[in-house]
Formats: sequence, C-alpha cells, structure tokens
Amino acid sequence: MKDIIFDHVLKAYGKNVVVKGLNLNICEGERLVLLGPSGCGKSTTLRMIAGLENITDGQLYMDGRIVNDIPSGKRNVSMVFQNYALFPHMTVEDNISYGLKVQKVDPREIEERSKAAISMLDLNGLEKRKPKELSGGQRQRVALARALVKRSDYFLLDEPLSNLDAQLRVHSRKELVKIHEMYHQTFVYVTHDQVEAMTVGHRIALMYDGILQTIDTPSNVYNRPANVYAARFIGAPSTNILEANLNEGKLIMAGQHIVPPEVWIQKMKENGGDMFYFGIRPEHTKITTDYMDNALKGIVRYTEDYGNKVGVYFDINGKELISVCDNNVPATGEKVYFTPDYSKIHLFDYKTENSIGYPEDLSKHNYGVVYELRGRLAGDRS
Amino acid sequence: MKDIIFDHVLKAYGKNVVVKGLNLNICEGERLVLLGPSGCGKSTTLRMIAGLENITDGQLYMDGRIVNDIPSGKRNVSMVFQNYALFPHMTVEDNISYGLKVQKVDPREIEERSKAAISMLDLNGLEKRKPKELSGGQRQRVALARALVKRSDYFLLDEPLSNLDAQLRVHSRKELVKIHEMYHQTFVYVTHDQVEAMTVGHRIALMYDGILQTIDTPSNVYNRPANVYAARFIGAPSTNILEANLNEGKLIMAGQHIVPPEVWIQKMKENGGDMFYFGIRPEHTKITTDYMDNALKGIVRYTEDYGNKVGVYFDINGKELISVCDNNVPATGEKVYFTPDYSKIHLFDYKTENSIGYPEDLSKHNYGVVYELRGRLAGDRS
Amino acid sequence: MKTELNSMKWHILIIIIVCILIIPVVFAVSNSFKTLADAFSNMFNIIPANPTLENYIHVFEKLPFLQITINTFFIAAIVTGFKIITSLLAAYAFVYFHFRGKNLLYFVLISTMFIPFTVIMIPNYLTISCMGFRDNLWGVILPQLSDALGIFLLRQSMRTIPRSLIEAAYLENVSDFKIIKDIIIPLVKPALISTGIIFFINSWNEYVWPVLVLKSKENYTLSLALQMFISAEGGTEFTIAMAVSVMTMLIPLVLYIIFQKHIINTFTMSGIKG
Amino acid sequence: MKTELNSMKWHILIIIIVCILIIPVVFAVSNSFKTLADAFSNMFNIIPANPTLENYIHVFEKLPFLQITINTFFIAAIVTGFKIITSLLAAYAFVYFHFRGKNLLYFVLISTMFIPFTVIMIPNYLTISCMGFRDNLWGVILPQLSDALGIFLLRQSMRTIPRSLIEAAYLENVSDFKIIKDIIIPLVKPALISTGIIFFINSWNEYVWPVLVLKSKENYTLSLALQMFISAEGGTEFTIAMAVSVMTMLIPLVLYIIFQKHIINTFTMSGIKG
Repeated sequence: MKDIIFDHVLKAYGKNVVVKGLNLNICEGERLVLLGPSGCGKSTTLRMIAGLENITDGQLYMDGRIVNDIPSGKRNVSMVFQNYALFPHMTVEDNISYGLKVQKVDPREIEERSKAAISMLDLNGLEKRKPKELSGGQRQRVALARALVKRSDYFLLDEPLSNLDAQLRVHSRKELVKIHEMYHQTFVYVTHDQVEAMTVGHRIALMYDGILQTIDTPSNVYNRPANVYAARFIGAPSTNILEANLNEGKLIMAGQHIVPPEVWIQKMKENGGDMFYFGIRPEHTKITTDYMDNALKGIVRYTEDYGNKVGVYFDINGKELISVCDNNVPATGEKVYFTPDYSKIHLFDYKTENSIGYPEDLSKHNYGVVYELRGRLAGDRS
Repeated sequence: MKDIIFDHVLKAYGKNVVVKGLNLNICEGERLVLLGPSGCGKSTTLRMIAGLENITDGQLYMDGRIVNDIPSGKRNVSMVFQNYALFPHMTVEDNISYGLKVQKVDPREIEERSKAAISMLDLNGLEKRKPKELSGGQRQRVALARALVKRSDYFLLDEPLSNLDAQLRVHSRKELVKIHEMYHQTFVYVTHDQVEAMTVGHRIALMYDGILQTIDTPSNVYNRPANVYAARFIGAPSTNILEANLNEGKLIMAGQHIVPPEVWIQKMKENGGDMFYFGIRPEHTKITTDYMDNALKGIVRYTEDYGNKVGVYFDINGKELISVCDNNVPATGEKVYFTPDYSKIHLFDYKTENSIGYPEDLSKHNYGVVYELRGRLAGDRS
Repeated sequence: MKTELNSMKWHILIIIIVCILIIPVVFAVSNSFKTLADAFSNMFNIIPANPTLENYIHVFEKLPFLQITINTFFIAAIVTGFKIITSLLAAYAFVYFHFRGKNLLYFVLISTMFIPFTVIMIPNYLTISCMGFRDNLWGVILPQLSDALGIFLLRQSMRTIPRSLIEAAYLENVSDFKIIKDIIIPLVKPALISTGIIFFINSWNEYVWPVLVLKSKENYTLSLALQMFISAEGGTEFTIAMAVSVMTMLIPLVLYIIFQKHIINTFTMSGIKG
Repeated sequence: MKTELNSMKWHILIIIIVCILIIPVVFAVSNSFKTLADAFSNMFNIIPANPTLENYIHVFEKLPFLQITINTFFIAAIVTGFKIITSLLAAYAFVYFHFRGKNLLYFVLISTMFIPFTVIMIPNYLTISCMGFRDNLWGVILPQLSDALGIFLLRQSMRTIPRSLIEAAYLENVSDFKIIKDIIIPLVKPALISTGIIFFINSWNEYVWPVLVLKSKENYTLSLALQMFISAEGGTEFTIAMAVSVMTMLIPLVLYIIFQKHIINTFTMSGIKG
C-alpha cells in the first residue's frame, strides 16, 4: 500500500511551529491537493513527505513503515519543484537521466525510459538544450519528465504551475491529470490556487496556519465548506460571511432581517445557540433594484466587470457584500435588494466556526420561484 | 493635458526588437491596462514611459512634449514595481519620504503628505518597520504609498499584484481603482492577468510579440474581440476557435456542419471569402447528450470541476473544444451535441485573423428558444 | 534540508583545517610569554612553565614600538580607505553606466590582478623616488590607491542589488553620488567590510614594498620590526620575535572586537534579502 | 536603464585608476629592454632607444632561471590546489550540514583572516624545521594548505545556488562527494576560478615566507631571485631587475592567455542564472 499517513506530525523551526499536529491519510494512487495561502505549512508538509524536512514530533508512515529517519533518496519519491530545480549546467537529456545514471541503472534502460519521458512530454528536439534556452512551459515539462523517469510510487509537486502564464496553466493542469491517470502514483500536489486545486484533486486538504482546516472532495469543499475559513478561501470573489442572530424564526444580520426556509431554522435549532455565521457565495445571490420582500437592502458601492459577469459590491449597514450577476447590473449608488439562493446558503456555529450541516433536499428552496413571483408583484407595486 | 502618446515607437535590444512601431494614445486621467503574456513588450512599454528604457526609434510624447531624452527623474512619474523595489535598509516611513527628502520638499509638507499616504493605505503602526518585517500585502501598500506621496501626474504600475495571494489580489485591485478615482492621475497598469485587466482598466491594450493587438474597453475586448489572438487570450478557459468554411449557407467545421442564422451569413458574405475562423467562448455554449438538430457532434474526453461550473473538454473529429456548463454534466466518453449561442459567436477573416464585425441586434439569435424546443422534441424522439 | 553531519571523514577534514589555521597562533602567543630557556625545552607546551613579560619589555626598549604600530596602522588605514573608495566608484560605473570600451577596460583592469607585485615594484619605487617620497610613509601608500580585486568584488556585490531599487531612485531624480551614499553603500556593506578587511590585513602584512621604501627605524612598520628579530635558525631572539608577532596581531584583534558584530554579520549573511 | 556615461568626473576617475594600475607594467616591460645608460637617460620613454636583450641574457647566465621558475610554479600550483580543495569541502560542510558548534567554528575560522602572517610565520618555521623541510619546496607549501578566505568566498558562492538543486540530488540518493563533483563545482566555477587566481598570484608573489625557508639558489623562487638584483638606489642592476620582473610576469600571463575565456566569463558573469 503506497499510502502516506501523518500521525500527529509537528514541525517547528525553533519556537516557530509551522505544522501543528497534522493527522492526514493519503491513499495509494489518489491525487491529493494541499491547498492554502502562503505560509500555511502546505509546502513544509510536502517536504516532510520528500524527506527534505526533519519531523519535529509525531510519525510519518509511508508504505506502512515509519519513515521519519529514512533519507530522501531512499523514500522512492519523485518531486517537481516550484522553480523546477533543473541543473542549469546540464542539457535537458542529462537533467532527465542524471538520477538514473547515479543509480547505475542499465544504460539501455536509461535511454529507453528517457526517450519515453521525452516523447510523452513533447520535448523531442530539445534534448541538447540547456534549461536557460527553454521557455517556462518547456522547463516545467523537463522537470516533470525528470520526475517521471524515476517511476517512483510517490509523486510530489510543489506549486508546479505557479511560474506559468494563465493559458499554459489551464493546459498543463489537464496534462498533469492525464499523466497521473496513466501511472497512478500516489500524487500530492501543493498549490495556493483554488481553481488548480478544484480541477486537479480527488481530494483537497485545505490548510491554514499549520492546521488542516478541511479535507474533502472538490465538490464538497465548494458546496459544503466545513468551516468559515474554507468557505472564505474557496471561490473568488470570496464567500460573503455575516454574523447572524436567530430570533423568532428570523435571521438578523447587519441590523436587518430575513426569514429563511423552515428547514434551515430547524437545522439551526438542532445545532443550538442563537448566533451563527451566515455564508453565501456571490454567484448564488440575486440583487434587484426593484423592491423585494424578504431581502436585505443595501447600496451599491462598486462594480467590477469580468466580461461574462459583473461583480457588484454593496453595503448593508456598513457590511460589504458582493453579488455576481449576469445582467440588469445596478449602478454605483443605487439601492438594491439582496436575496440569497437558500439552497446554497451555509451556516456556521458562531463559536467553533464549523458548519452546522445542511438540511436534506434543499433543491426546492432556492430563490427561483418565490423570488420571481414576489419580484413581479413588487414591480407592480413600486 | 497629462496624456501619453506613442508615435511609431520601436524598442530593440541589439537585433531583438521587443516593441515594434507602437502607436498608442493614453488619455489624461484614464486607467489604461497593458495586457499580454510574458515577453510581449508590455513592461518595456511601461518602462519607456518611466524613462527607464531608451527609445530606439519613434517619438514618445508626454504632456505634449517629446520626452525621448528627458531622464526619469524629470518626467513627473510615479511607479510601483513588480518586486515593489522598497529599499530594504530603510523603514517604511523612510521609504515613503525618501524621494521628497531628496527633492528638498519642506519637512512639514513631507510629514503631512507621508502621514496622509500612510493612513490612506492603512499602514499606521508600521512606520518603523523594515520591509522584510512586512507581509506581501503590506509591502505592496508601502510601494503604493511611496508612489502616491509624490503626487505626480502619471502613475505607472508594473504587475503590482502579481506577488499577492488570490484573496488579497481581489481586494487590492479594488483599492487601486478607488485610489485612482481619488486622484485621477494618468494611470498605466501592466498585467498578464485578464481578470485584473478587465476589472481595473477603462481601456485594455492587448499586446503580443511587440505588437498592439487591440485597444478597447473591457466589455468590447471580451464581447467583441478584434482578432483571433484577443479572443483566445481573454477568458479562461480560452475561446474555442475552429476553421470554418462557408458553403451554401452552411458552416463546415471539423468535417461537420451547422447552419448559422441568416444575419451571420450575410455578414460573412459582406466580408468576402469562404474561409473563416469561428470563435465561441466555452461559457456561451450548450452541450447535451440528447440528440439535437443543427449541432456539432463530439465525444467527451475530460471534465474539470470548478465548483460552481464544470468544464467539459470534448473532441469533434480530432479538434478539442471546451464547454462550460452548470448541470447535466456528461461523463467522459459520452457522445454530446454542441450548440453555440449565436448571439455570442465571433467570426474572423481567415487571412488577417481580424474580426469580420457583428450583425446588428443579435439578441434574438441566441440558442435559447430554438434550442429548448428542439431539445424537447429530440428528447421525445430518442 | 540541512543534514546532520555524522560521517567521520567530514569531521576529520574540519579538524585538520582548524589545526592548520589555529595551532600556529596558539603557539606564538604561548611562546611569547616564555623565557628563551623555557621555550627551547618545552616549545610545544601551551602553558608557559614560568610566564614572563621580559620579551615584551625588551621590544619596547629596543624599538620605538608605539611609533611603529602607528606607522603600520596609518599606512593600512589610508591604503584601505583609498582602495575602497576607488573600487566603489569604479564598480558603480561598471555596473550602472554604459560607455564606449567598457568591457575592454574592465578586462584590462582584471588583467592587472595577474601581474605579480614584484613586476611593478621597481617602477613604483622609481616613481616615488622622483616624487621625493623615499623613506616616507606616503611613499608606501601612493602606489596602492586602487585595486582591481576590490573593483571585482564590489561589482559582483552590486550586481546582486535588484536593479529596480536603483531605478526607483532614478525616478526620484536622485544623483549618482547620492544613490551610492544612500542605497549602494548600505546594501553592499557586507562586501565593503570584507573587501576592506582583505585590504587592511594585506597592507598590515606587507613586507617587500615597505622594506624597499622605508629606511629609518622610526618609519618602520611592524613586519620590518619583526624581521629584525628573526634569524633563520630560531636563534637567541626567538621568544622576542614571538612577542613582536603577538603585538602585530594586537590592533587587528582590537579592530575585530570593535567591529565584531558587523564582521560576523558580513561573513554569515549572504547578499541582500527582501 | 544603463545611462550613458557622459559626465567628466567619472571619466577622470576611471582614467586615474587605469593609470595607477597599468603604467608601472608598461614601464617595467619597456626598461627591461633598455641598456642601463639608456634607462637612466630616458627612463620614462616607453619605446627603448636601443632595444637589447642583454638584461635577459645576464639573468640566465647568473641564475638557474628555468629551475627557479619551475620552483615558483610548483609551489603556487600545489598551494592553490590544496587551498581550493580544502576550501571547497569546508564550504560545503558549512553550507549544507548541521553540526554542533558550526557557527562558533565558522567564526573562529574567519577570525584567522585577521591574524597577520608574520604572527604564524615563526611557529610554522619551527614546525617545518622539526619535520626536516628546511630549504625544501615542501617546507614552503606545507603550512599553506587551507585558507579562510577561500572558505568564505566559496561559501558565499554556494549560498547563491538554489537549495532545491541540492534537494533534487538528495532525492536521487546522490552522495555528497558526487553532489560536489556533479553540481557544486560546475555551478561555483566562476568563484573557484577567481579564488584560485587570488591564491595563485599571492603564492607567486610571496617573499617573506620563502626567504625564510629556502636557502640554496636552486630552490629559489622568482621573488627571491628578483630581490638579488634590487638595490634601493636603483643601482647598476636596475634594468636586470626589470628583466626578472618581466619574466616573473610571464607564467601568469601565459596561464591568463590559456584560460582567457574562462577567466573573462568568471569576472564578467554574476552568479547563477536560471
């Protein structure tokens, strides 16, 4: 079982604890993405797997053995570094085959494996070039080829796409997944880019401040965020978060109130307490300039055009929220009515900031029908 | 008039021509974004405005004067560098006031202006820190404060947000716009990030290979791309581009054909020729697994989950296309029918790769009605 | 990762290097406090059997020792100062300016590092003789006002300064000399200090050139003084020579202690961060 | 931006520096081809009135000059080789290993740069005497097998190598010595060459230490040979001394020409790129 198990792993530099008692199981053959902002400990975690960082406390298991004291070279891991770490004085060919040569692999096999990697990564014709004669994308592919040629069981990638242009990044993340689906190594991928995490990972482990915040499938991380941090981190623009007070079936937020569907009130009562964090993604909201019932009222402060969508920043009694809409974009200064899609809202416990969970079958509770009817009525009235 | 005019400006390093006869008018007080991939000449263009690069040929006018030979220090420009270029040995305060001190500005005014900049950029309490004691976002704000305190007429920014985390980038681009709306300097902003370009610019100048590809408002750059390159570059995933042959009212693409609305056929005939590039953004397409009339048939190769949307890569006779859809996501290997939104398609001349223009009033030509009716019929039939 | 050093061969290597560099110093200090008889019977004992100051006293009686120390310091300080200033300015010009023949000129300057000192010794001697600087400290100093090594080291260091820092200063209309003063010097300080140390110690150790120029005892430098007590066989003045040696070490040591913090930073840090 | 150098003061500065460094060389070469009479009447003429080789002939008659050159080269080459090897290994250990007392040890090593050579000269002399290396080239070589300056310069250079390169090698289970050979040496080659040049030229120029150790003419080095013809007043052997000077320059010059390309790259490039 080429799995990786972190058992209460702690990593400190002097007094600075960067990974705080991490428990994490990475399954054989899965693509796990370590996601988080810079300084969250994700790279350190990856480097502990590679054996490039000592483990201060706890155990790291790989393939069933404790590997805390096993040196990098004996862990059977390949790694792609953020800066690619190509040897600048060696040609593409030599970079790719260097490890095999050091391991005294049979020259015929070296040649065969190198050729396979070179042609798979479309590096034909570049064999004799030095890294500095290559484009960013080519360097990235050489780094990948060097890691692949080793045919190791663990494949570690430290922000492998962060030095590429946007268009190339979209292309390369797809290629990475395809390569993994050919070899099925245990694949650990570090990134700070949530789109990369969503598209590459079977599971996403979101880290912040040395602590694992949540680990789940991309779909669940997006649709069912485990806590306020996860809700905020995933998605751009970020999820709107408001303090909410449950009072007689109403949610009081920023001095205004809305009446959520009964299923949600039930869920909140189950959780206990009357203070919550209310979360809603900008893309799951509607705003209108026409009067609407059961909506929050705000004033538009700023709009951003994304081409196909527009981001509308508005202000509800001093709290800034954002809504992303397609058409009927209100102008700065206009008064707007804001309704969340109740099938897509998130509620978090006020103290723990963890999700209170979700009621079953939310599909009939989105704003769709209710909103359109009421909107029309309101339109008539105004 | 604090405008900037490039008149056939050429910049070469030896034989390597990086800006090829640029003609560009930047108006007083506007926010112009220079957008393009790395190496396209956008930074060089900015640096020519700053006087940090000599101009090989042509004239650069600022404020009505030719400034080719005016040194940087006399051009009345402020600049925010990509790496911020803070003096590592000076405190935040000293970094901000250094330029004014050198200019022998009255000490009381220096203090006043520095304080204003420090409090506007929320740097209070950090005055005595050295740059290395600051976070990335704080450094970026210090660089901004240093540029602002000069109160110059031209404000140049060279990828100012590229070293920040995604969340911070979203926040900062908004702050940048707010600052500009306070001072209304002539604002030139270099970036490779199209979302930044769309949200920050009054106008976007897209460059590629030293040549200005298009300059227009964000909305037009997105909705009315001037050429194939602009269509491909703006938007992620990228615009689908197919070679298309107009033949007896049909567009033959990748060995299949569709019948576009009459207004488009008219437009193509006006342009002349029978070969075109057909472009459609992934978000302006629909794919179904049910049979549909007047659709291209393909096989799904790969899907990517973005959380709120799914990207579906499919293959039409060897051409890879991508569609972004909300629900009813087909599985890999399934056969799909692909229809573009005809109100959102783009057609480009085959030789010049320039847009052939757009018919008037396209709104009734989107797939909406036709598609839904036909889809239902097809569903009945299958 | 920094691996723990656990293999024997690396330990042995480092111990050998330390021995080669450190033992002679300990030996010199220890023998300078021994009587001649003690020194010859127990030369390699670190702790003197009968510690004595007589060697030091003898030196002060025989020579204007304070004057000699001042001479040496004066020469070393002036030479170091000039070499640093000229190197700094030349390095700045080579890094930040374009001028015709720049590469050729740099090449020629670097070539001079390959010219043994003995080649230019006599021309220099004749020049300073003509200028009337024989048996004069300025005669020692004058031909040593610039040094290609310094230009090279400071140029290398300046090239690690992100160019955008200098450009940011250009945008503020800062003059070149102010850029050097406000930005370059603080940022290349480690290189300045290490280059300065090399120049200072080289000048402090110099023998061949001062012996040619300086004749009178009151103009002597420490290495000339030391030479007076050295006889190849170790002879009767051996412990006195050790005392002169130790005193030769004194001023560099005091400077070292004064600038300790800067020097340690210089030799520990690498380049410019953040 | 590189600005054009157009201000007068920068030009003057660079001209002065070049004069200080270059003129003496021209002077030495020119006078070595003059007769003594010609030299004294037209000392500062660059072109000799009656070019002659008699000075060179005289040197070869008086001294085993080839042997002396070989001696000097032998000492300089061995010393340089050893210093480079020990510096390289020690620098590697200091950069890539953790061990107890590392910082203290580094500090002590660097401190030895502040110890004037004269301090350790006599202890070294006694040590090599005990070992029976008096009047022997190995006696000159043995105390010079390591050098703190080299450790410092190579350590600085190694620190510019992105650590990920070394880590990539660790992941392939490459041994330390192979890492040094395959990765470190190619990447610090410029620093190795410049450090090597400094060591070689310093050894080539050395006078005080060889004069103490070497007695017989067939063991002499070039600086000792030169000293024979130098009299402080310029005397009757002045042009001969110039000839010895020029010959002293010969081997470094030949080496310079051979390694020209590498050396130029070394002193022009800065560090490691992409």
